[in-house]
Amino acid sequence: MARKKRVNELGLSKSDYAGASTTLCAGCGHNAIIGQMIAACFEENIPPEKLVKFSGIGCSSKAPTYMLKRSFGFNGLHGRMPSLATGALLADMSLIGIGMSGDGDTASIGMGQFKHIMRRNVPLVYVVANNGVYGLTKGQLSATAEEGLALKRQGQNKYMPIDIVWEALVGRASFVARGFSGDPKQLKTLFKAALHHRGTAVIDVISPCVTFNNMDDSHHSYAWGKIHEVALHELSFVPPGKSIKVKYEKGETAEVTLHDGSQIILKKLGRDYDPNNRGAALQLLEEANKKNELVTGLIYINPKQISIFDIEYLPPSPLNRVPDEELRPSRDSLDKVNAMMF
Amino acid sequence: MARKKRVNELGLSKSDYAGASTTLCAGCGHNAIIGQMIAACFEENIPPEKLVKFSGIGCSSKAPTYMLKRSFGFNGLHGRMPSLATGALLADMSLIGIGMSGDGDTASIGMGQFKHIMRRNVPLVYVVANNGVYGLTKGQLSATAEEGLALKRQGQNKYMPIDIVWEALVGRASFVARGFSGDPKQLKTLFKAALHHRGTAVIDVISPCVTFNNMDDSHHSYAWGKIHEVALHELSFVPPGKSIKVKYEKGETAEVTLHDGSQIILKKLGRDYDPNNRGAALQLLEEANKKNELVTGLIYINPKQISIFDIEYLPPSPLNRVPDEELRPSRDSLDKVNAMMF
Amino acid sequence: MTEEKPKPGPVVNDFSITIGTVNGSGSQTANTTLMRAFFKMGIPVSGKNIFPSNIQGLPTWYTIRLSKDGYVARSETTEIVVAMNKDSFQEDLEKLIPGGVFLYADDIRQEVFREDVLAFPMPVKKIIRESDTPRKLRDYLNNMVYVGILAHLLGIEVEKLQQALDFHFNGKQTPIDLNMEVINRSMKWAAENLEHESPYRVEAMDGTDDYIMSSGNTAGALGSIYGGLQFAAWYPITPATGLPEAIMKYRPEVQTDPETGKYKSVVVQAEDELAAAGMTIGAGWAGLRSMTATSGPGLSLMGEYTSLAYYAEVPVVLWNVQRMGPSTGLPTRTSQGDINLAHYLGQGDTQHPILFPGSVNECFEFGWKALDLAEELQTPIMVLIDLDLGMNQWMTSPFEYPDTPIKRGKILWEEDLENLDWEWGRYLDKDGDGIPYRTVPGNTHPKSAYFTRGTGHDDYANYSEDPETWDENIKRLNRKFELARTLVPKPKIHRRDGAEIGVIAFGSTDPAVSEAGDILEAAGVRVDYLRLRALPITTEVVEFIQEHDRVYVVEMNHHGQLHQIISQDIPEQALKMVSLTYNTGLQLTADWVKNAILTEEPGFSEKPGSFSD
Amino acid sequence: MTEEKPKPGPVVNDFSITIGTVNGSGSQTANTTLMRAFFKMGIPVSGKNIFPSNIQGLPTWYTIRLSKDGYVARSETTEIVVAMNKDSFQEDLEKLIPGGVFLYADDIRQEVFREDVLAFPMPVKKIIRESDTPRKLRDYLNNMVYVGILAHLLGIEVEKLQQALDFHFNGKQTPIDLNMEVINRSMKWAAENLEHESPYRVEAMDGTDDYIMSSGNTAGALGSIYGGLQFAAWYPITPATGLPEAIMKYRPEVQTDPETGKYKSVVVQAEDELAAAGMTIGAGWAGLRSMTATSGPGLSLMGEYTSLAYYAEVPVVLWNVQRMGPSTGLPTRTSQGDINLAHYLGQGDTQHPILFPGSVNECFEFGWKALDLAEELQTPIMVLIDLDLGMNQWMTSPFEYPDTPIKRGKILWEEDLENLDWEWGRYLDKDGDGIPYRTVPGNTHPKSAYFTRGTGHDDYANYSEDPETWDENIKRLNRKFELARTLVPKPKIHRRDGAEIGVIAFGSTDPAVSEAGDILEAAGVRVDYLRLRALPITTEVVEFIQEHDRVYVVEMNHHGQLHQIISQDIPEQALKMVSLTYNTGLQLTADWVKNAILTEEPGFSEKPGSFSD
Ligand SMILES: Cc1ncc(C[n+]2csc(CCOP(=O)(O)OP(=O)(O)O)c2C)c(N)n1
Ligand SMILES: Cc1ncc(C[n+]2csc(CCOP(=O)(O)OP(=O)(O)O)c2C)c(N)n1
Ligand code: SF4
Ligand code: SF4
Ligand SMILES: [Mg+2]
Ligand SMILES: [Mg+2]
Repeated sequence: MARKKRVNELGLSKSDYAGASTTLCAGCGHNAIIGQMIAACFEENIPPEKLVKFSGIGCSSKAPTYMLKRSFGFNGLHGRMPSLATGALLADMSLIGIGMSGDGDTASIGMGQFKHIMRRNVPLVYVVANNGVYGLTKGQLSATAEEGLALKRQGQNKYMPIDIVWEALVGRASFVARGFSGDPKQLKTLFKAALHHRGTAVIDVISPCVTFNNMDDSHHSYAWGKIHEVALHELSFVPPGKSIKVKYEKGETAEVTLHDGSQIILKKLGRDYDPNNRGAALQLLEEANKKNELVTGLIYINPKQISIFDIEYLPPSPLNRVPDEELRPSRDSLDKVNAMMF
Repeated sequence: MARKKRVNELGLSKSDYAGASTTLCAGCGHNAIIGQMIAACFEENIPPEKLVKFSGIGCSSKAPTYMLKRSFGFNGLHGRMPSLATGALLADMSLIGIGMSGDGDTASIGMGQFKHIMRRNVPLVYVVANNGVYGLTKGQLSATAEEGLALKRQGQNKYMPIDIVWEALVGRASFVARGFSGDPKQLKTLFKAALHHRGTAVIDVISPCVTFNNMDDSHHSYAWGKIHEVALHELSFVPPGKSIKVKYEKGETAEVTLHDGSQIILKKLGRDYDPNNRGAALQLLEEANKKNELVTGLIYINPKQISIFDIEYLPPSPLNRVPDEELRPSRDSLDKVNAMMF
Repeated sequence: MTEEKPKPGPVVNDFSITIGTVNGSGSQTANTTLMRAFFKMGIPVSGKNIFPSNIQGLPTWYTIRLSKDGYVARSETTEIVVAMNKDSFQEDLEKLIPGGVFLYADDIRQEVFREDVLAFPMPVKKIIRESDTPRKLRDYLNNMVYVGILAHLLGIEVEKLQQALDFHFNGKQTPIDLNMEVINRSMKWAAENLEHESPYRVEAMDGTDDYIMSSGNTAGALGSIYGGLQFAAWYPITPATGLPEAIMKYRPEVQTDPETGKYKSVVVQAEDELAAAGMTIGAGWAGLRSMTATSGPGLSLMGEYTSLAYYAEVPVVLWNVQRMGPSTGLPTRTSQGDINLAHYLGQGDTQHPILFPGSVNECFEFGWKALDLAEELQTPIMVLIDLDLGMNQWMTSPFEYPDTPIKRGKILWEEDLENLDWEWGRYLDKDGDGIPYRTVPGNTHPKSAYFTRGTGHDDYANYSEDPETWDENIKRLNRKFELARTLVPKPKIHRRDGAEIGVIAFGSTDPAVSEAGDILEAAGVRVDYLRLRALPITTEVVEFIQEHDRVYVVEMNHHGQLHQIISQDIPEQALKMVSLTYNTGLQLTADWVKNAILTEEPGFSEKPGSFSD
Repeated sequence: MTEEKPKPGPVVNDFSITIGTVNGSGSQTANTTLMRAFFKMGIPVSGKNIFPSNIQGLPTWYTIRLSKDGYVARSETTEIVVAMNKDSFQEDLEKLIPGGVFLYADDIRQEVFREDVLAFPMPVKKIIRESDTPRKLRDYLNNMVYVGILAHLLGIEVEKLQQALDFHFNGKQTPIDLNMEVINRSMKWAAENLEHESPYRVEAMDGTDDYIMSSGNTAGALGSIYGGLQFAAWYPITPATGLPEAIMKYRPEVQTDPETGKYKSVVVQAEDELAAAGMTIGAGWAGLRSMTATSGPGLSLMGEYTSLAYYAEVPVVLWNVQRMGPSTGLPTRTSQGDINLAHYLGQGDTQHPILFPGSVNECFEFGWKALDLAEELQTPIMVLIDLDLGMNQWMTSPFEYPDTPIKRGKILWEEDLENLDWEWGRYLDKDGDGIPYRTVPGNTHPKSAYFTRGTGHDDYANYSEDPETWDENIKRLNRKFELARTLVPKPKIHRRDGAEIGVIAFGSTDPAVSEAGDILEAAGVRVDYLRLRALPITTEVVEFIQEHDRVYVVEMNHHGQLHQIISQDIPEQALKMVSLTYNTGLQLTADWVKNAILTEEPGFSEKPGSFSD
């Protein structure tokens, strides 16, 4: 790499975005997520102090420790990262939230909070590192495991899988994507777009657990993903104020413009796919699930969907910096209140 | 009514299916649900002793008290009826479970359990009495309330609604229907079919709260439902071993046969609709939601989907009647176990 | 239940009225109007709503006690009964003391089976029919009939009723007029038709000057707002719902930014209590003054998150408006049964300070103080009240503006970090008081960021499983708890000359216990009374117990939870303490307290009423 | 940490080995193989795994204690250290006693900075390279090298290692052979190359005859199965996961119906602990012998449902395999910090019996007894163990077949109801012992059905908000609790002639406390030892405390939770009790107990090691 590439526009090097060194298993899909998230934040020139990390509990939820050491982080409770993030992000709406979760964390114990953060459209890059298994507790079946998956000590999965993307779609998330740890390039672009999205950006990342669920025929393994991945489009991201570098043929691409003026460029691959159409996305998923296709890419986006930041009637400066004098209503107002009582 | 109609094939009268007298508000939609459930059980000749009632907490969840007094019932915790029912029903698989819930109960605090009972396909008639509001706690917005709904003391709903039917569809429930308390006839038929279904039968019943959310323009009011209801088909139900009474034109109807041989007859109304196609159902919902249509009827069914009763490796006779002698493994087997230890 | 025969005769400003109605019938308007009218006449008054967990159609009672001497506890006796509900007619009639007044709707076709009472049938339907009330509102206005008849019988000033209705309907003329019309008609009817005179009368006095009326929930909400509340997440649950609803109601009035017109706070209705806890803790962690309010079942669900907040040292306030448990219990009845739950909430060695407001006014005061304490101690602070204090309207002195500036505790911003001459660590006990310094997200100083977790960590917030590090950290947390002992509100002590025995109580039972003190004194037994206002107990509590021969701990739960907690905290005093518990869902009465104490006191032998051992 | 200088010299069957490795490297196989070989040689042995909350790559330790006298507690000293992990090399070396043996992998290029130890570098990589080990398995077999070298140094019988491997690999020849090959090669290398001799040796003895090895989790699972377990719902959580996993593992072996080939039980992995609790309670209600297993955070989440089960009187068993809290805490370290949580779990006045198995064998016994008790008392029964007892392998006498028939409590089926000469009501206390009769779904008798709720109800299960009815019912529930006092397992008491002081402990600390008793006796201090096996405390416990001048309550948590509970239960004895707590995440040692007691005892002045006040 050329020397000048080593700092970004803020003058920060990539190591300014690093975290503690990972203690995940060698080869764990989650490590790819960590790497691409670091790269996306670095390349997008986001000051680390403007990022806040949240997570639940699980190997996946340890990821925040291994990235962005200069950012605040909160490793909360199993399945209940969304509520934590909701409360915290309202304290300073200029911050960008990254939420790391796992499939157990989101689809089992966390299902309720997952659904409700989407309803509120809390701006958060919500990454589900989905390996179909409980890594940290050593290999139990998770709710996203495919029917029939057989794991050591657990036997066969007899229940139907929960599809995170599908759930996000009917949950009306304003940004729904799927990535694959074996496809880091696409992952990085998805992360970049999500970091610029004002709303809940759910990214379901198929992220193999090499220790407990990486058998070739497991739907969450590298081998399976490599074979079954169907990318919906080739993605590139144009930050706000920049212009598109590559020239495309007319009709070859579609653009989505985010609230801050940045753009996602979708280059057609095989099929025509419009990520603004939720009905089509639902149908696509149903078909893909039947055909065992691992559809990846930006599956749905609505950059205009109003977020909790817009909904709550808040002053523009961070709430957590309101000075003491302004926190307490005036003495006069209390007289008024007392008078309002009977 | 003619005298001979007053007992069913079991020689029971409808009052044998009644419960304590209702203490719900006069006109409450939930009262219609209670009435139709009583009628369905009575007409289907189900022995009350074979029915078990479950519920969460809410006005809706009080319903079990007001029906089927000769059946066991358990009024559990807010949002957590499904787990209770799952545990209890495995004790005697010959029982038919009826689960009563509300929209707050299912879509807010109960979202996780709602999703997971469907994954397991636990045979249960799962009725969500959906009024878009918290009745019992006096009128707070629920998660199914439409965007913009304004309630006294609560202000306007600013968040996106959760659609129970949509959630059930991607949750892969094997039976998904929507009814309306203002359409009791259809409701009764849906209940009958659900009582014969071996799997989780989710029935989202729009059931107006006359006290807190029955304004004409509220999406959960009688007035709104009357105007916006679009029935997918005209339903009738043929119990196992009976034959169809009415003759239909060819092509005019479709039939769905349930595991016990009973049949649901769907008579076409306006559009062609196939309740065996989940993808189409998803799309239908997206369109209906956009158009503010209240689609009712049997939206999806898969009578073949394997249920937890089939999955768990259980003996045919009720587990809760296993005699004491058989409960404890033999003395010999313990020697074997001790020998298995190091 | 009543043992002494009351003497009939003119009784002024010193009796109770029990009104039996059907819930959902609008009787609340009638009942609060009555109470407020008494209040405006200057008569000390209290009102208790005894209602079912239901929206419409079940029996509900409202008891109003007028007391010229200022006693506002529930009274065991009732001198006047208004029976509007056929289902509770008999029961209601039985409640009355001999010689009492029984008003009943004349369409209840049941026999007035007692002859020792003054019975007045009320032609409710007729009066309403003859009034201007539109047909569809008739059911709601029925109850105004007894207001009017009582006004005549007792001598309530009409303009005070008018004021009460003005307030209730927020000045909206149509409903006010409709109601007043029924009242006037009923008064007129009573004047013309009632033969007997009631022995009970009201007369204006000056017992409520400078008082206002409010509920504990409203006061708690306002107190929190005046404590600089910035974030509240909640999930509806009786009897706590009124607290966040009051925040939503009053915040536009007092918390609007004059420039932007925006509030400086967020209130989120969460999807359940687990999420409410998570949001509250997220906000507290990020530097907002943050709280939630719930009741027993909800607090149970908040246990795991509270354990995290305790260990990660996140300031948050949790209000628990107690109802009767276990389980769903009696959701609309009062109790003080969640003390253990709140004190120990969470797994592991958790322990939380609890504030016990004992009056509506104190709900306000502890509202802001709890937020201060939470940030000073960087830990969850519990505030426990109960349905009675939370939901009923009480007379109270007006809310007082906080007398200390807002305390934000040890928080470092950019410039603080810049000027530091020591190396900051999130959990470093620099000052030796157990309390570290914190930073919050948004702080752009490169040294400010740290990682928060519920797992073991060292002084610099790094992950650690080291045994000594763990142990040291837990010890520090417990030093904070000991520090809390010196910071929480001290008890209020009411002494009587020569008293050798003491009573400890807290919360909504204060009026009953105070009154019992007076009754006991009259009966020759002097008791000193300590009203506990917080846990952990302070030195004053220990001294109080030391000073007395016996100390009764009075509480509304079964196990005597406070008694247990104090006993284990000061085992050397444990044998002096006697646990007296009452736990029926009804509010405590002075009679019960008096009887319970006398039964235990050597030389007295009265039997207590309904004594929950 | 060690105060006395150990004497070097030949020490047989009485020393500890600490092995420092990297987790996820397969060291568990090596370590348990070593321990099992000692066991098969007849040497009393214990093994403790000290591991991180992580899957791969972080430091892990395993300590094996050999004790000819049968002491199986963790020892504070370690005589042999095996260092395989460069990250903990220094720390590991520091642990060793002077004169101890230090084996280390020779590719760790760090200085052996101590001169008072015998250091042996091990050519791990070289031996493996020269062995037949396939390339991809090399990393896993590295650890067999120290097994072989230790075998040579200590004199371990090779066939015992072989037996251990046979067992571990379930007879699968390939892995057994691969491992044995490395062991043999390493032994050979040691024999040829090691110059010094170890002062530590093992010799076959007969100290483990009739013993088996198992973990508490496995024993609890099996005990439950032999208690007729029919339903278990659970959610994965360390350190409890092993319990339900053992049910799944052993149930096909012993619970299969010979005719149908089907199990007579259901195990459901729930979506979280709230659901696990709900399912368990649903099943218990419907007449299945039902349980769940979790750890602190999960138990916190079960609070509301447990409160319902308590009030609705549903029999269920809740195992809590404790880990260190508060919050996520140290999820892979041991503690006894959830006693309060388990005892009071839920809102309102809840209180639950707790069983405290003190050995692996007792985990089995209390497994079935808990199910009996739950159905007899119709209430949730807690069983508390901890990570140490639950996850580590312990020597134990074989599991004993239950000596009493299954007790299903008061349950009525069709014919029972038919023959009843009184009117059954679900909550009617017919027998006066507080326990009513129940029916379960599926019962087709027309009188059998009733409605269960968490809200107030009368004897016939009808909804009720009546104050007296509520109070009576709560009193009945508390009578059941008093009855539990007579039904729970009584303590085990070990007396020494003339002892004036007593010690109370429970659970996994038993070996340390027992051993401390011997050490104290040798030091001239005689203690009687009561091992508590349940709450509420029984009369034996009260008598024990009465009989002694001072009673030390030893526990692994910070607040001395058991001490508090006993104190408040018998305040008249409270001042005699002294709370001794150790709470670092490591297992208790006899030395610690001895020191802690001597520090408190008049006339002794030793300082305790790591004393968690
Ligand atoms: C309340 C609670 N229950 C259980 C656990 C134990 N636990 C820790 S991580 C985990 C599952 C993690 O699975 P997943 O979210 O898929 O993450 P992965 O490790 O697979 O990345 C569980 C059950 C916990 N921490 N908290
Ligand atoms: C854990 C818990 N939180 C809150 C409550 C209070 N609560 C009772 S019913 C209810 C909502 C009921 O709404 P819904 O399910 O829609 O039923 P409806 O009354 O509208 O029929 C709530 C929040 C409770 N019972 N338990
Ligand atoms: S166990 Fe699985 S999920 Fe966890 S770090 Fe290892 S590979 Fe990743
Ligand atoms: S409040 Fe609403 S939901 Fe409840 S009973 Fe009344 S009408 Fe029905
Ligand atoms: Mg996973
Ligand atoms: Mg509702």
